[in-house]
Amino acid sequence: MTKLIFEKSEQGRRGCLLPEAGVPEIDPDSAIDSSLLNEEEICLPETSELEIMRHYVELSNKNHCIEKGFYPLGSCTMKYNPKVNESICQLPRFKDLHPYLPVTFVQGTLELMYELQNFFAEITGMDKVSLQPAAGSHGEFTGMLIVKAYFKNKGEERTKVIVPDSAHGTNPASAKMCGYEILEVKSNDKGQVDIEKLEELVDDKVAAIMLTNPNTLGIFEENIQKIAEIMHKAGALLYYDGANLNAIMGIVKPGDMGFDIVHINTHKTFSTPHGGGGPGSGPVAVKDYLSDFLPVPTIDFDGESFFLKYDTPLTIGKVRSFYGNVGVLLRAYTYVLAMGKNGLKQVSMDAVLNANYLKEKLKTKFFLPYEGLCMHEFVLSGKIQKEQGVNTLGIAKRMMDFGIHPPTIYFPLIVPEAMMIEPTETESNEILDNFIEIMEQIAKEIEENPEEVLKSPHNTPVKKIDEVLAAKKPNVAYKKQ
Amino acid sequence: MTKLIFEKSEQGRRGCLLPEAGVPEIDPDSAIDSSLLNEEEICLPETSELEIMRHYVELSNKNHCIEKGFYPLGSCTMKYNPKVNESICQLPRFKDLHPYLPVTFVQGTLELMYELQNFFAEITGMDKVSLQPAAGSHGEFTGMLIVKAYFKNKGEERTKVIVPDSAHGTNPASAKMCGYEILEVKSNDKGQVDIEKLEELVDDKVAAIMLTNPNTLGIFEENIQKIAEIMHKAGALLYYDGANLNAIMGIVKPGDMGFDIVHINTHKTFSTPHGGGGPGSGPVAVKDYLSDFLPVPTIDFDGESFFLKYDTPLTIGKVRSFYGNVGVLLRAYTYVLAMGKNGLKQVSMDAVLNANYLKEKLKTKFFLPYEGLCMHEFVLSGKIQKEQGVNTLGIAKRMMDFGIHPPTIYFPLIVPEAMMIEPTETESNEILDNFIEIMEQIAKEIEENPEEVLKSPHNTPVKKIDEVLAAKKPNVAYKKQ
Amino acid sequence: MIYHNYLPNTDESRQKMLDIIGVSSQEDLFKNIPVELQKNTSLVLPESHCELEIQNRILELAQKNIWPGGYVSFLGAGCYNRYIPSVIDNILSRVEFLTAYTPYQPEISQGTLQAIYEFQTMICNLTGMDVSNASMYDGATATAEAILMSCRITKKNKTIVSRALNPETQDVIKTYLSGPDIDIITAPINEDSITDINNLFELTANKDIASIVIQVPNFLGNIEEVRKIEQIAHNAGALFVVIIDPISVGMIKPPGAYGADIVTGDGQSLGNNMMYGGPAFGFMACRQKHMRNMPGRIVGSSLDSDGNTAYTLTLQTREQHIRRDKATSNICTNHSLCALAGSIYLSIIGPKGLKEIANICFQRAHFLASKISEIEGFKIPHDNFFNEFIMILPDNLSVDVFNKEMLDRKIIPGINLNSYYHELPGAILISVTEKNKPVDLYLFLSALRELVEEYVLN
Amino acid sequence: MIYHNYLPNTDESRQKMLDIIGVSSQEDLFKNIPVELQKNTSLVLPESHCELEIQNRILELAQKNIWPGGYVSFLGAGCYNRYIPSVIDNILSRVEFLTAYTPYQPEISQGTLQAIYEFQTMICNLTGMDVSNASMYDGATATAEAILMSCRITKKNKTIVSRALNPETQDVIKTYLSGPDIDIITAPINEDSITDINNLFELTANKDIASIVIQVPNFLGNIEEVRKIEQIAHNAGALFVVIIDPISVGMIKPPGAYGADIVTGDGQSLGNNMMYGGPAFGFMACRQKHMRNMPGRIVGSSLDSDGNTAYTLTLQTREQHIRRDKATSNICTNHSLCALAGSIYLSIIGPKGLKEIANICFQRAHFLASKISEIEGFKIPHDNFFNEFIMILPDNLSVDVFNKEMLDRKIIPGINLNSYYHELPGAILISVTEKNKPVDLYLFLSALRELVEEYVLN
Ligand SMILES: Cc1ncc(COP(=O)(O)O)c(C=O)c1O
Ligand SMILES: Cc1ncc(COP(=O)(O)O)c(C=O)c1O
Repeated sequence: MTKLIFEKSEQGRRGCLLPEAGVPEIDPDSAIDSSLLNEEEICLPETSELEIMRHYVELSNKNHCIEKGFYPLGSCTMKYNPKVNESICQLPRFKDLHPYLPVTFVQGTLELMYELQNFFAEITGMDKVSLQPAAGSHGEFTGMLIVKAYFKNKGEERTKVIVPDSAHGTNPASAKMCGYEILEVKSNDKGQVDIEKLEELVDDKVAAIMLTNPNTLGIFEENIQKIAEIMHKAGALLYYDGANLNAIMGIVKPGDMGFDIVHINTHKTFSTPHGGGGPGSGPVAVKDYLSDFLPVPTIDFDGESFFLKYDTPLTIGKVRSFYGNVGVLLRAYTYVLAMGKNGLKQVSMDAVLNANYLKEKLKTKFFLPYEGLCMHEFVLSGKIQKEQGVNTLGIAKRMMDFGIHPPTIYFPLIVPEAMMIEPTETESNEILDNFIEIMEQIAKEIEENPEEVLKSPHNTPVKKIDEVLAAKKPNVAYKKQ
Repeated sequence: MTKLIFEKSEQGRRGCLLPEAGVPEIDPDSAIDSSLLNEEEICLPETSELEIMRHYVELSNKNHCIEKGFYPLGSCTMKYNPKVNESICQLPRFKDLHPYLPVTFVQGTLELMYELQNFFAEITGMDKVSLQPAAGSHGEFTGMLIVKAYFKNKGEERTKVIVPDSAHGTNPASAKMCGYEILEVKSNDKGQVDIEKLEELVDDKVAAIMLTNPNTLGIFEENIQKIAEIMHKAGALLYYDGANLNAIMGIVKPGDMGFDIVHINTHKTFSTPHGGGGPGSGPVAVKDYLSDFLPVPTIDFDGESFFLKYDTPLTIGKVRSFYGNVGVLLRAYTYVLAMGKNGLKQVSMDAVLNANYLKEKLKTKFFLPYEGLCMHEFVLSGKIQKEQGVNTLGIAKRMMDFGIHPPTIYFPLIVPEAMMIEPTETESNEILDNFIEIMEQIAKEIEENPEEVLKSPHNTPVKKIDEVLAAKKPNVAYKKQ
Repeated sequence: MIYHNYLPNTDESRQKMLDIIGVSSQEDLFKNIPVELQKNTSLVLPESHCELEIQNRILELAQKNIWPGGYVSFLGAGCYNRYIPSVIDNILSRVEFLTAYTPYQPEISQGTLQAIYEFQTMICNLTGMDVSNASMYDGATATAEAILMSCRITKKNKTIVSRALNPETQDVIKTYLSGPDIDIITAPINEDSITDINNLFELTANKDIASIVIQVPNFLGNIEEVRKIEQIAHNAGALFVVIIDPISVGMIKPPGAYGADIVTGDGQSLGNNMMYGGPAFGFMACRQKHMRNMPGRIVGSSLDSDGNTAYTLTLQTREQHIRRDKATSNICTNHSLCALAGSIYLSIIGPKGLKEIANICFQRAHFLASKISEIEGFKIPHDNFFNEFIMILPDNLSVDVFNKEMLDRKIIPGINLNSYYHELPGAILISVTEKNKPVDLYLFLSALRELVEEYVLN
Repeated sequence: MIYHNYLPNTDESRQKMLDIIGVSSQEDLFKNIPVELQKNTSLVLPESHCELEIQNRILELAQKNIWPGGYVSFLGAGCYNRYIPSVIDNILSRVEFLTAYTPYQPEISQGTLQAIYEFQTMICNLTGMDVSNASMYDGATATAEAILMSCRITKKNKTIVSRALNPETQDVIKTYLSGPDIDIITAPINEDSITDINNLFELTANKDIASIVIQVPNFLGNIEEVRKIEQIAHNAGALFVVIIDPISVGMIKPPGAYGADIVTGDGQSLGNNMMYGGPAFGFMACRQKHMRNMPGRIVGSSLDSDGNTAYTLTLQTREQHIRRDKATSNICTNHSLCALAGSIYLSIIGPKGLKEIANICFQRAHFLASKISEIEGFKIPHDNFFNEFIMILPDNLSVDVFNKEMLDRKIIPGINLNSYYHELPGAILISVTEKNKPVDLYLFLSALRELVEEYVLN
């Protein structure tokens, strides 16, 4: 157990020193209402620099991370995050730039962003890109605002958005943030959108459908062209959640499938580090006819130099401060360079290969609800094991004892006891085989002695955590005794 | 157990790619004797970048380090290594400089080195400094070569060097490298140089005495002035091993004690990281009358700009390539700035305070061979515990189970079962009290159940290692089966 | 096939897996995808660059940016050039923090979880609130979400936003509120460049306002009449939402002390590089009673099965992955690593450091302002500011000429306020931080004096 | 008293400890030191700088250095501008490697120990030797120590050193051998700028030579007649000591293949920054039979009490802390972290990468040389080189003028060889690495052509 940094505090200790103001000083109350001046000290830790280092080193050692072991967290694309991406962000010529510098001072950064817009347009098969959104969900929100602005401009009143029952929670939540009512479309027995059900839902009040393809089951929506036809015929748009883009780069483009808007998760597909929960970035790409609605500014080029283009009358406005998570975008840029056109295709091919291999091997011990080729991930059900006494949560906890991060569990919601496994292309065959062995061993342990398995995890920094207690008696900030 | 990186190799895998030559290529044998061309591949690992990261992250986690816990390794001054020192070394304007650049291109680096020479001269009370030596021992070697050159220039043939029996092994070894015969002078019952014995040894064949003060027992040589008088009267010089400089900064200067040559261990006193065994640096400072013998080049200033001074006719020559471990010196420089004149004095005062506190507390359970105030470190003997069945090695191994790095053990040689404890000034009182508790607990465990203690360590990445086997059947490189 | 340092598969391993799967080529893995969609596959993108080539390309681009070390800058306006302790970089580069996902599995994520719990505590202490979430994208989106939250809580759908909010924040609010169709009323500013109280009072007459949103110090650098605004808000049954510069809390009371209900802000100042505007992080904190209306992730303390303290994501029924369209927000991935930088920063700075930094900024800014006001033609209209202030150029010195002259002198002056505030011609927003050394101030002053010589006195 | 971020003691903790010790002030702790020595205590040094002030000062100094990214450089001569994979920095900044001491306690140092064991293996494979130590300060000191070792082994005290060794290495050898009074005989070079075999043969006539030392490629870039020299050495009962550029092994056989007894070299090329000349590391490897005569630390594989493989420092009876003046060397702290950089580098580069890098250097260097030789007035005297070569300036273009003209064009040419080799007037040593892109070569060539226009043809 690591004490809180507050508990390590000792009055008077300094974590850093600061210079003198170095100018003649005035009394703050000569400028600021004295009743607003803060006489007291804010309660913050008082520690030495060494203590701070020790604290965070100790904390860090309690985390799993990609460099510690396999991380097959489905839908999250936990691929290797190359270290060259990190080094470039250390250059003062990138990191110390203020966003309001004259554009002539930052042509390098703008050129990079401009190129990256084009890379993303090409990969997704779209025409124009905004790099602004800060995450996938933020991209969805931006995209759905574009949908809204598009129909408003057309003078159509459309109030509903369709999402499949297998969709990620952010899809309905994002559409809702834009004021849409959500209609859920059921999946058929192949794990794909049920076309008949979809046709029933579609009318002239439907603004869009939000899909990810391959979907969250790791299955390619084979009827995507039909879906596009249905939606477009009804005057509605198709939104592509790019969380699963890692499956199809250089293979098929969302733009060709009929999507009108796409967001990209650079922190999944383009190897930018997830940082324990961000920052990521969620660029949005659209077809030409939607480009007038993109947030401002976009990065543009006038033949001589790069500039911030604000002149977009129909824009939805700004979705965040400044121009995007530039530090994240730098990393995505170097990743695209590193892989190049053929490399990106190989990424998808290897991601899909690794997933299918694991699926073939694991389906003998675990229930596979949807047969057939998968894409970059697949979903198993722990229902056999649940009958034997260990549910999917129990399997997940046991996996930790082997130094493996569990897959995404209980998602998508349509598979009971779901385990969503995404190996990614950056894992070697040795790692996959090791994982298979571990999974087989766990299956065997469950057959033989389920109670023992339920005591897991054993080798983790803390044991199983009481989540109910946490929610019932919320303690969300430390209060000094 | 971590497999060797060689064992993780898989033919064809790449850890990086490289560009094309990009020029018309010729056949190497058109230039180079074809019988010398290497047809085969050198046996090196073939791994992916992720695998390499995982390998070294895993290895790193098997190390103790300052940021993981207390590191009271006597004589090594394992103080906190500030992180600002590391960042400055990342600046391209420092790290990417070739040593043969015109000096006008590198005035910043030269100015820094010049200032640092002056800082070291001031702190040691000497006149001129060479930053070249790469480590403490290298500094000793350089210093003793200066001694040799000095007497050669004077036309005196002196063949012997005196070192105390408490001296560090590098002292006699360095003198020997310079062709000197070593005379050992005994310590008296106060743990200090026995003056009478010294007088017996001194004659006109003695070139120098090598001392560290405080000595390796952590005791200040009270008769240092007398010693200097004896040596100087005999025409010999005094060499100061700066390993223990952390005890006396701003308190007393080696130059004032009568020393003629001093080396500094920046990786001890000046907070440069030890890196698991270097690189450090061992600048040498001398009195004016020895400055003509310093290695070339030194950094000099002509009133307008800084330059590399080679024009030193009596120089001992070069002791390494180029000008010194510049990367290490940058860190030492920022450390001196960080502490400043008063801070350095406080460093020594706190280092000595922490050591005396520990000594007072620990002497109740462990035998303290030399009573009285210590300086920045002190030496205990495990002889009580040895009689109870656990020798000092056993105590050391047990300490590891508490996350503490053991002190330096079995050194100095004149204390049986020695434990040389140096807390440094960067440790807090909580850490010291925690250490005291642990030591008391270990003492108690030894009283009660010595056999159990001998089974330690338990919580370490590997258990006690068979060192005899390692030396008997040396296996010092992996050979592919 | 392709060998690449990011792809450990070899031709052998690929073949082995294809055999097990029972297909004959990697292309066959995609046979469920309609063939006509796979026609346009080849990507028009650069060829694969090895790391050395990437380094070369990046160097090429870097050379097209300035070296900021060669300039003295007075740009602020929501993004600040501040001291960043080196410890932060060392910790953030540890892969254990860098490449972990959101801490869904608490047993192997205690590092991130405890760090967030500590972060939440620090934000509570900085804002004077009871509850903080784990971070938002930035200050602007945090504020927009705070308004949405205020509408949920009060069940009203109008908000009053001061015109003295950062214009970027105002823009983002507008965008965010366009979705659920919430009305934004912009409260005007008075001649002191603070929110006009009288006007505000009138705007709330109908008591249909969900929230009043102000910024302290406001975008123009000045301190608002927070207590009066608090009264107006609460009398009208509206929530009082305050946006702060966290550094200012070293001098100015936290909003909890003057009745704020929700506090937001941008954390870039807390240990994050400017990085041309992102990423940094937004924070949001509120009173206990509003906790379940908060957007975003929250970490709570609990116990593990051995009875030891352990941390976990909690109150997740607010969130999209559970509640889908009924969630308090769509936010999922937030800005955790930047928030970690913030935590480390605040641990290093500590209570005394925060006061000292605030004082340095305040003193240097006021010194500079007072010296500028002594220069003929330049005006400093207000002195009720913390570390940013308005400077009015002499009549015969246009903003464009001024900027050009200053840039020529390697000085980057503040932004032109006139493009946001038509009533402030010739107004420049000058920001002073602890990075502006006294000599930088003198450099700025002597540049102004030169311009006076050239443009005013002649 | 003093509060400082590197000093956790507070006034309270200091007082508490003083009370326990039983003295009344910190000054009293020093009462064993004669008072007259404590008079001159106050240090004439800068005041304490906080981190921000340090950053400012460092920026000031940095601005007095060039930004190397703005130049194309052909400097080599023992220190090389090479590709450094980013992984290295991330690993080296991990405090577990950075701030550990020498691995005296193996149970809690397995990270460093295994890394060194792997390093030793890589060096053995690169050199074709059986045993490597854990590293030396640099290539020059490693070579000097190799000569001392050769004297211990052969019990002779003369060594022959080729004049084509790096002059810095020659200087260091001279210094090192001045201690134990070992004679150095310098073997001359011939008109091909390689060691003169005939002369060497004569020098060994007396068979009193401990070692012959050559460098491959030699300092002038050329490949020595290694097999002939090996025969001369061994016929004379001398050890054959070879200094290599580790990168060259991607093209040229390791010295183990042509009979070397001891191999040394500098590891800067392997993942270490130039850093104005240090630190990098030296390596030394030898045949099994000479193992116990090696200087420096060696790590061996062993077993722990559970029977698992574990690593530890071994063969320590060679070392100073055990053998004191009878040790094989005085070396203690070596250059472990730089050697770790070398290990990581070699792991990343791998066998294929090493070949590729060597080939890039070779091809680009030869291309450049052949193009230079087409330019009127410039001469390339030899082509028996790997990646560094001699270029002779036209008669009417002095080295000084040449340098100035090139620097004006942002090109940093090679070093002036004439200051070391009087027989080579107008000779410049040009080094080409993988960092010299083809466009850099063209830049260099067009600069030469401009100079021809200006200085030769006119
Ligand atoms: C399918 C899917 N959509 C959307 C998201 C949301 O992306 P972000 O977390 O970047 O907001 C995720 C993230 O897990 C996802 O898996
Ligand atoms: C007293 C003393 N002298 C000399 C040295 C040698 O210094 P270095 O290891 O830097 O060569 C040491 C190192 O431990 C030491 O403690």
